[in-house]
Parts: sequence; C-alpha cells; structure tokens
Amino acid sequence: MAVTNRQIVSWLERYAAVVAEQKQYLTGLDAAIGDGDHGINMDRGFQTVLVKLAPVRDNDVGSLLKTTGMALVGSVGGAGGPLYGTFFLRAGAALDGKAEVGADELVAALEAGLKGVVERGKANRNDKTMVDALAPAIDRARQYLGEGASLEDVLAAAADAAEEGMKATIPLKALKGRASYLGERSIGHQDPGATSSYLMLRALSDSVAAVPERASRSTT
Amino acid sequence: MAVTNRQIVSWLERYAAVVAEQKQYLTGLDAAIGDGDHGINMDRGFQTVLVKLAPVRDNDVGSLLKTTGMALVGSVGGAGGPLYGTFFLRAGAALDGKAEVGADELVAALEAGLKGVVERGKANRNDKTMVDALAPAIDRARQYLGEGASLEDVLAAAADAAEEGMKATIPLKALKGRASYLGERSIGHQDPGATSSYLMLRALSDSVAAVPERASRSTT
Amino acid sequence: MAQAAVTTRLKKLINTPETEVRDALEGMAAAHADLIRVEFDPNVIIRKDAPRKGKVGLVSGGGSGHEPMHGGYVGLGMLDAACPGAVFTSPTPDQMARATKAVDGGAGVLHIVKNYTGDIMNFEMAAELARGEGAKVNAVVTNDDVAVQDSLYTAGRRGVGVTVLLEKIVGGCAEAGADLETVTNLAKKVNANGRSMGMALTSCIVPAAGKPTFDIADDEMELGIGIHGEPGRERTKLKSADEIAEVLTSTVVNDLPFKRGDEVLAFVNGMGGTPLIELYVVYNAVNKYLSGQGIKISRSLVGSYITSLEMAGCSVTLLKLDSETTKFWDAPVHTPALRWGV
Amino acid sequence: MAQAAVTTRLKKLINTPETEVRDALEGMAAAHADLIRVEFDPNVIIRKDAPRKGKVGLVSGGGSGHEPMHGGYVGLGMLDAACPGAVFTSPTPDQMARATKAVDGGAGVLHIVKNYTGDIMNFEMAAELARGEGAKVNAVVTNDDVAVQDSLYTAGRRGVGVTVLLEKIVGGCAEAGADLETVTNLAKKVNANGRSMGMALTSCIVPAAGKPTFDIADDEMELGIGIHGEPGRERTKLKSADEIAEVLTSTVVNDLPFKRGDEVLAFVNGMGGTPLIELYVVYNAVNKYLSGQGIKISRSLVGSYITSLEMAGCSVTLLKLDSETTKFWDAPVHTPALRWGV
Ligand SMILES: Nc1ncnc2c1ncn2[C@@H]1O[C@H](COP(=O)(O)OP(=O)(O)O)[C@@H](O)[C@H]1O
Ligand SMILES: Nc1ncnc2c1ncn2[C@@H]1O[C@H](COP(=O)(O)OP(=O)(O)O)[C@@H](O)[C@H]1O
Ligand SMILES: [Mg+2]
Ligand SMILES: [Mg+2]
Ligand SMILES: [Mg+2]
Ligand SMILES: [Mg+2]
Repeated sequence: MAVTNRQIVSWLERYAAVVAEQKQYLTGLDAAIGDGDHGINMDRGFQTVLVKLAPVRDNDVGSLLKTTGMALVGSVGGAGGPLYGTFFLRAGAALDGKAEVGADELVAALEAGLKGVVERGKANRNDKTMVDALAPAIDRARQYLGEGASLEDVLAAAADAAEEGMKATIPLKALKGRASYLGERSIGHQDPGATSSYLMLRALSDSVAAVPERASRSTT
Repeated sequence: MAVTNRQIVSWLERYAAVVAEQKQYLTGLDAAIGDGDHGINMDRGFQTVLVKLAPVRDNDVGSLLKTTGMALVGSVGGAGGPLYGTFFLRAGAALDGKAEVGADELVAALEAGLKGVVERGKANRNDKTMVDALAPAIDRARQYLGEGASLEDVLAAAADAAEEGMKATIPLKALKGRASYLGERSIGHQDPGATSSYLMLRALSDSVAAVPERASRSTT
Repeated sequence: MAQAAVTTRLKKLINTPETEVRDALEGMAAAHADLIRVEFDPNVIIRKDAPRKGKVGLVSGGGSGHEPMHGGYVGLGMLDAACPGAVFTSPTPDQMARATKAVDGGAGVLHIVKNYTGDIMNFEMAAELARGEGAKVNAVVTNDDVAVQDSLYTAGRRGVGVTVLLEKIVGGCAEAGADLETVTNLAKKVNANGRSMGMALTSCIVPAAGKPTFDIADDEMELGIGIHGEPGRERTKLKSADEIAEVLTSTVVNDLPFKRGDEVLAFVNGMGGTPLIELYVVYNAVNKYLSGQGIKISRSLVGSYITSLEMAGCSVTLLKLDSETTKFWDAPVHTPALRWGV
Repeated sequence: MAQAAVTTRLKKLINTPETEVRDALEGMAAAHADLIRVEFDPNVIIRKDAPRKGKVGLVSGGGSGHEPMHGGYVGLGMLDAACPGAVFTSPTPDQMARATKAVDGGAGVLHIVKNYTGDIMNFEMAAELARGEGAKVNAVVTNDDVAVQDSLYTAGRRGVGVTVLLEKIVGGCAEAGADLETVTNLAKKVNANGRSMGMALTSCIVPAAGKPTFDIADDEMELGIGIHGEPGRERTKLKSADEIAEVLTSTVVNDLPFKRGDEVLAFVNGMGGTPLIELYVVYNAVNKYLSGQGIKISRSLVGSYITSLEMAGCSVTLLKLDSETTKFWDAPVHTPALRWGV
C-alpha cells in the first residue's frame, strides 16, 4: 500500500491546523528556555505553506514536500526555519516525481530529512532538540517496517516514539540552540522543537489513518 | 510687645519641620493638579534654609529673612522658589537691622512679602494660588491690629484666615500656574501653594505663642 | 493595577533620587569632555570653548528628566550653556546667572525659556541679576503645545518639542555671527511657526516622589500629556498607532494652521520609554497623513529628544520651514545629542 | 503582579503585531530617503548608492526589535544592507541573498552575523545561495556576551553590543577601499577584542506573543540578560546603579581580560525602555570603575543602540582599541542612527 500526494497534502494541512491551534503552547515552551517565538514562527511558516501549496495540490509528493521546504525557509526564520526547511527539502528530494510512495520510501525520505537537520544543526541525540523526537521516530519506523507492519502501524509507532523522545527532553540539559544559554536552568523543561516535531509526525500518522488509501487512489 | 530674632528663627525651624512632615501631602496635592513636586521642592528649600541660618542665628530679623529668601531662591526652583524667595526677601528688606519687631512692623513686612509675590507671579485673588491664603491673612491681621489685639491674637487670626483661604481654593478653577492647564479639571482640588502658605503662617503663630517674649528677651 | 504599575515602574538605574541629577551630570562630563564642561553648585553645562568672543550666547535650561534636552544640545551650532534643575523642576536664578556670565562673549545672551510659570519666573530673576552686572540679555519663550489652550485663563501653552528645533536653528544662526536682535527675532519666528502635541501610554515616576505622577488603566492613554506628566486634553481608550498619529497630527495641523503646499520639518519624539521601532511606526502614519493633506515634509527628526523620564508615549511637532530656517537647520551642529555636517 | 505587569506593558504604539515591522520599515524609508532604500518581500534595507563598484559590501541582519540595529546603521561608512527579520527572529536566507546581490560591487561581500543558532543557519543558507550565483562571500560571527560561557556545551557566546562597534569600524575600513580579506580580518580582530554584558529591570513583550517573555518581581533584576529576553546568569535583588555597573564592567574586564594601561571604547547601551539620564548615571559609574583599574576610556558611546523592544535595562560593552580600530571608529559615518565627520 502507498501514500498518495493527496494524503501528503492532507498531512501538511492537518499539521498547519495543529500548529495554529498549539501556537501559544509552543511559544510558551520556548519562552521558558528560549525567546518565546517558536509557535509564532512555525505558524507563520505553515500559513505560508498553505498558500504555496494551494495552486500545486496535484503535484507529485516530492515537489509538494520541496514546495513546503522552500515556503518554510523563506518565511520562518530563526532556527526552526532552516531546520524544518531542510527537513522537507531533503525529504522531497528523496521522493522526486512520485505521485504516491510506499511505506519504505516514505520512511527513507523522513530519514533523509533528519539527516539534513543534523547536517544543518550539528545536534547529537540528547542535546535537547527536535532531533530527540525525530531520530527515535525513524528508528522505531525502521523496526516496524522490518517486522512487516502496515503503513498505518509504522507511522503510529513513529509518532509514539517521537512523543516519548519529546517527553525525554524534559530532564535533559540543552547543549544546542538558545536553550543551551541556560545551562542547568534548561533542565525540567520540554523542548519546543521536539514538541513541534512530535506534532508533525502525529499529524502524519493521523492523516494517513484518516484518508483510506482506496478513496485517495480514486482521485488520482 | 515684640517678636525677637530668636522667635523668627524658631518660626523658620518649625516651618521647616512642618514642611518635611507634610512633604508627601503637599506633593500629593500637586500631583493632582500640577506636576507632583511642591512638597519635594519646599522641603529641599527649607532644608537649605536651616543650613544657611545655622551660622547666623543671632543676626537681626531683616537679615534672617533675607538669608531665608536667598536660600529659597537658590534651591527650590519651580514656581515656589521665586515666589517664596521673593516673599522672604521683601519681608526681610522691610525689617532691615531690627533685632526685634513690633506686631505692626511684622504685619507690614508680611504685606511687603505678599506684594512681592503678586509682582512676581501676577496672580489675582481667586486665581487658585498661594495668594488666596496670604492675602486674606494680611487683611485679617490688619483688622485685628486696628482693634488693638495682642500679637499672639493677630497672628492666630491671620493663620485662621489663611486656612479659610486655603480651603476656599478647592472650588476654584485655576487661572495661574500648572494647574491652569487643567481648566475645569482643576476644580475640586486644594491648591498646594495655598496650603504651604497656610502652614507657614500657622507655624509663625505657633512659634510666637510658644516662645514667651520674656524668655527670649533674656537670651538677647 | 495602579499599585502593581507603581512598584513595577519604580525600577530605575540610579543610586538615590537625591544623587541622580549629579551622577548623570558627572557621566555627561566624562562622556563628552571634548564638547562640554560641567560646573556644580550652581549646576551648569557649558560649551567647552565658551565664551566665544563676539558670538551671541544661547542659554537654556529646565528641569532634569527630559534628557537629552537641554544639556545634550550644548556645543557647536546649538546652545552655549544649559542649566539643569532638579527632576521636572525649573533651575534656579543663580544657575542661569552663572551660565549667562560664562557664555557672554560681548554680543549679548539669549535665554531660551519654555513656557512654565516656574521657568519664566526663575529666568526673569536670573536676567535681572545678569543685567545688574551689565550683561545684555534677551529672552524668548517657547509655547508650542496645542493641547493647552492659550488664553487669559491659563498660564498659556506649554513649551515642548519646538524648543529642540529652535535651539538648533537659532544655534546655527548665532554660530554664523548674527547679532542679538537678529537671533532673538529668528527665535520668535521659529516658535511662531511650530506646534506640538503629545500622548502617553504610561506615567513617569519622579524619583523623589517614588510613585507614578498619574494612574492610567491598561486600556487607556492620555492625549495632550505634558512633558512633566501634567494631565492633557482627555483620557481615552487606547487606539492604534495610525489613529493616535492622526489625532496628534491633525490637531497640530489645524492649530497653526499648516496649509496645503507648506514645507515642514516633521519631528516624531519618544517620551523616554518608547522604543525606536514604535516611533518609526508613528512617523509612517504622520507621513501618510501629511501627504494626504498636501503638506510636504522636507526635513524630519525621529527619536527621543525631549523626554519625560521613563514615560512611554510620543509627541508630534511640526515646524513650517522657509529658506532661512531650513538653512540654519542644515547648518553644522556638534553636540552630545545632535551632530551633522562636522 | 505579573498579570498587572503584563497588561501594563502591553501598551505599544503599533497597529497590529503582524504589521509592526512593515510599518516601521515604511517609516524608516520615508524618514531617511536620502540615505537608504527599502525593498519588501524579501525585506531589505539597502544603502541608497549601492552597489559601490570595487567596494566590499557589508551585510548584516537579525530579528527586528533591536532598533536602530541593524537598519539604522546602513549608509556611508557602515553597512551596505541590513535584513530585518520578524521581531526577535532571524531573517530568512532569501533576504540575505537579495541583500548580498544588491550590494555586491565586485569586491565581495562580508556577512556580519550575531552568534545565534538561527542567524548562523539562515546566513549559511544565504551564503550557499549567493555563492551558487557566483558571489564571493565571507562571514564573521560576533560573540561578545560574557554572560554566556563559551564552551562545547552551549551554542557559544551571544553576539550583542560589539556588533554595533564592529559594523562601524569595519564599515570605515571597507569605505576606505580595503579588500575582502582585510575587511574580514579586521572584523575578526574587533570581535576578539570586545566583550559585553547586559541586565534587565523589566521584561520586553514580543507583540505576537502579547505577554512578557519572562516575569520578574518588583525588587528583582536579571543579570546577563540576552537581547531577546533570554534569561541570563542570575536573578538577583535590585541593586544601585553603581553596584550594577560594577558587576557588569568587572565581569567584562576580567573576561578578556582588559588590563591596566589598555585604551578602550566604553559603550553604555540602553535596552529600549531606559531613559538617557539613567544611562549617564551608569556611564559615570563605569568610568569611575575603569579609572580605578587604570584602564583608559579613549572613546565612548552612550545611548540606546542595540535594544530589546521596551525592555528597561542596560548593557556595558568594552572594546580594546589600537590605532587601526581607533582610526576607523573616528572615520566619517552617515547613517540614520550614527553620524559624524560628514
Ligand atoms: N542546532 C540545532 N539542531 C537542531 N535543532 C535545533 C538546534 N538549535 C535549535 N534547535 C531547535 O529549534 C528550536 C527553537 O526554534 P525557534 O524558537 O523557532 O528558533 P529560535 O531559537 O531561533 O527562536 C529548539 O527548541 C530546538 O528544538
Ligand atoms: N503666578 C503665580 N502666582 C502665585 N502663585 C503661583 C503662581 N503660579 C503657581 N503658583 C503657586 O505655586 C504652586 C506650585 O508650586 P510648585 O509645584 O513648587 O512649582 P511648579 O508648578 O513649578 O512645580 C501652586 O500651587 C501655586 O500656589
Ligand atoms: Mg525561539
Ligand atoms: Mg509642582
Ligand atoms: Mg515642578
Ligand atoms: Mg527566535
């Protein structure tokens, strides 16, 4: 079974809605250990994504993700912009020209995205960044793929792992980004970027579960 | 009977103490219809007066009052400085060289001081200024003098009249000074300068009543 | 609310209320030793090379708390001396008398006085003292604040933003060697052609008083505020920057009145606690309003040049320009707060 | 308390949080049309006469809310272009790429980047884009904030006050015609010789957030604050200006370290909501402390040049000077916010 361009669009639209809804929450997390703008930045970015996607909804998966990446790079700024922008640009590059993609392709693309984030931000695991949500999610997805799980189960498991990774940032001392200025004072707070990354993967799993494959097929 | 230089000093010292004690009160009145500094200004001025008087306590009445006027002119600033400064300079000029002064001389000196205030500030009665406390006080003093009242009674009556004049500023609309900027909004507030002028005359009456003439004589 | 505001805004970078003015003057003296010298008791900020022989001396002064006015305007092409009073309290005659003597280069001295009863009376006494010592002294009074109606029933309009522009323009004229009468007449012309109006979002705190001069609700603003926190025309609900700019600018325009085709210097001033980004937002609105009226901004000034301690708010000043005032506005100036052409 | 503070400090002269930056940029464009031009989408402030053939182009940028930095420093002898991001958020690569192209006079372009993860990454992406189009681009990162320890365990020291001094000094050098390598090396030297530390009395409010970035009690201050309201070294009881100045200055002095006999540029900066009179009080204390240490202030700057919206507070920056940096500091500059010698 596969993920269609339509499901990718519904994922991005769903995540945009989630970010808008969680704007204050994400900003609050960032105010505690950063500069209090993460939700604002991400919301500005994904509102732009919606605008840029509207005219190209029928494009292939790769170009949808690249469009998203460009929109984020050009509108978010801060650390989130280059990081999420690179994530989507790299993921999109991995899926060039595909109208629909299999579970393994999708996971590989997410992994390429993570690789881009790490190259751009040079964060290691447990530095208390978005990497701490993304990396375990990819690991878990790979494991489920290996066990032959369904696409839905793979993405649900990835989202669960991201959630655990997000929560696991709370006791960590930040070593990257603004939060690292706080040293010990960063301990006890959940990382905003890890939180937005978890929400992103949960939105992916939800949209794929929500839009049954056949329905989507019929529209392509 | 007469007022000695010693009683003049005790008047000025008593008034300085009253101003220090009423600093916040006077400032509060000024905050309501001015710029909230009258108590601060007067206190700064009379603390300076105390310093300047200390070495010349035995000088004649005229020079004590002129020293006071110079100290006020040089330290108060604002409207209060030139006005109270002029008041004491003129009063002092009227009592040049006198070690003690009679009731009529004292009242004439206060009148000269008022004349100076009016020349400097161009205020008419009922403009809601210190003149509204000083002018009625002089009138009342003259009347009591005419009726042959004692020095104590003359000064007590003057203080009473000043108090009435002060209270009578409440319903007035200010036509001079900062309060006039408020127009109608100045109505219903007691004028700070009229209040400090009343306190000055009450302090005079109290000190003369408090220091029996004979006692003071014996020290000169 | 008020209580909270009080305690919150009480936070100041000072040592004690009593020492604030002196400490700041010592700081100015140290930071600008190339331009000014500061004398204490009586406190006077004097242009380093004063007196300048044959040059008309310009002396201004007023309460402290309006920095950079006036001390920040002492230097080449502007003031020869400034007399800082206690916070929000006009200086004393001995200060202005000393300043007058220190800058008198034989061509006479002009006192630039903002129209407040205290300032007027103290400068008058100072002028009497100085004349007593043989000095030639003229005085000009600025009264540009349209928030206060000028009538027999008030002390008259307050002197605010135009004072800064006047000190610069008249300073340029005096630097060029004009005589006392010419300088005095130019000063009167500048004052006659300028109008201002201000507003406040928050109160200031006179350090010695220790609490806000006025209480203001979180959704209110004071229109027509004075630079000492004197209440203004009306207390209204908070409005947008565009609406605020239009109220201030239109009131100023209609008062003079400024007419279609006039060339003006537009001065958007911050009250002390307002960041520059907000002043540019206001300037943008003022600019749009004036172009709509066909009034041309040929010179502009945006920044905090006449302040009220930490008050948040702004004022708008318009000055109708002609070739003479434009020339002297553009003339070189070198002071702690204004510098160009040198 | 916090709640009260919130609502109180929410008062801003803006139209909407979304339009604040654009409105301010339009205001700047109108007020300084003689010096700069402003392009929108992507937002870039460009020196009017850019590109200057054969001159190394200087491009900086960062979040808005720090005005006059950086846009106020575009002009002769300083920056060729500045890229304003959203409030407190670094600009995007397309802005820096456009700025780089607009000011590239053939001699290459230097990116002046404050050390924040977001700024670094966005400028990196911009440099990659620009180089892709054949531009010669170097980057220098400022990291002078001693409040943050520079270690493998942090993103490194933040770039603050030294950035302003660097833009002026390196701008003078580029204006004199130096090549990209020379300009780049001077920039590194300036950064290496400067240190800063700041403090806050009150929080700022990111308009889009609508409430203070941090809560602070009425008797507290934040030592080592960042220019985005990032918490600093420690939260302490409010101290006198002299004590605050000594903590900031001694920490800065001991970090480089500055030594007896050094000549320095002393820069006392206001955070946006602090009136000038208080900055002079602080400068006075800094000056006394340094003379006690035998460190000579040969140049100074006092004012609000790198701000955090309406935050009340100050920062102290010291830059060790030599003949080269002194010469280029003194060189003519003509920008909206800094002007001398012309
Ligand atoms: N070097 C980095 N690598 C990966 N993620 C990072 C890095 N630096 C910061 N982040 C992420 O970015 C988030 C902050 O994003 P945001 O607030 O939008 O940017 P800024 O810190 O510039 O305001 C952090 O919570 C963290 O998850
Ligand atoms: N023209 C005037 N004539 C007489 N008294 C005046 C005049 N103007 C102001 N005053 C008095 O001065 C008082 C204010 O004094 P103060 O607050 O010390 O000066 P300022 O108004 O300069 O702050 C007023 O309450 C009023 O009584
Ligand atoms: Mg952030
Ligand atoms: Mg008063
Ligand atoms: Mg006063
Ligand atoms: Mg940010």
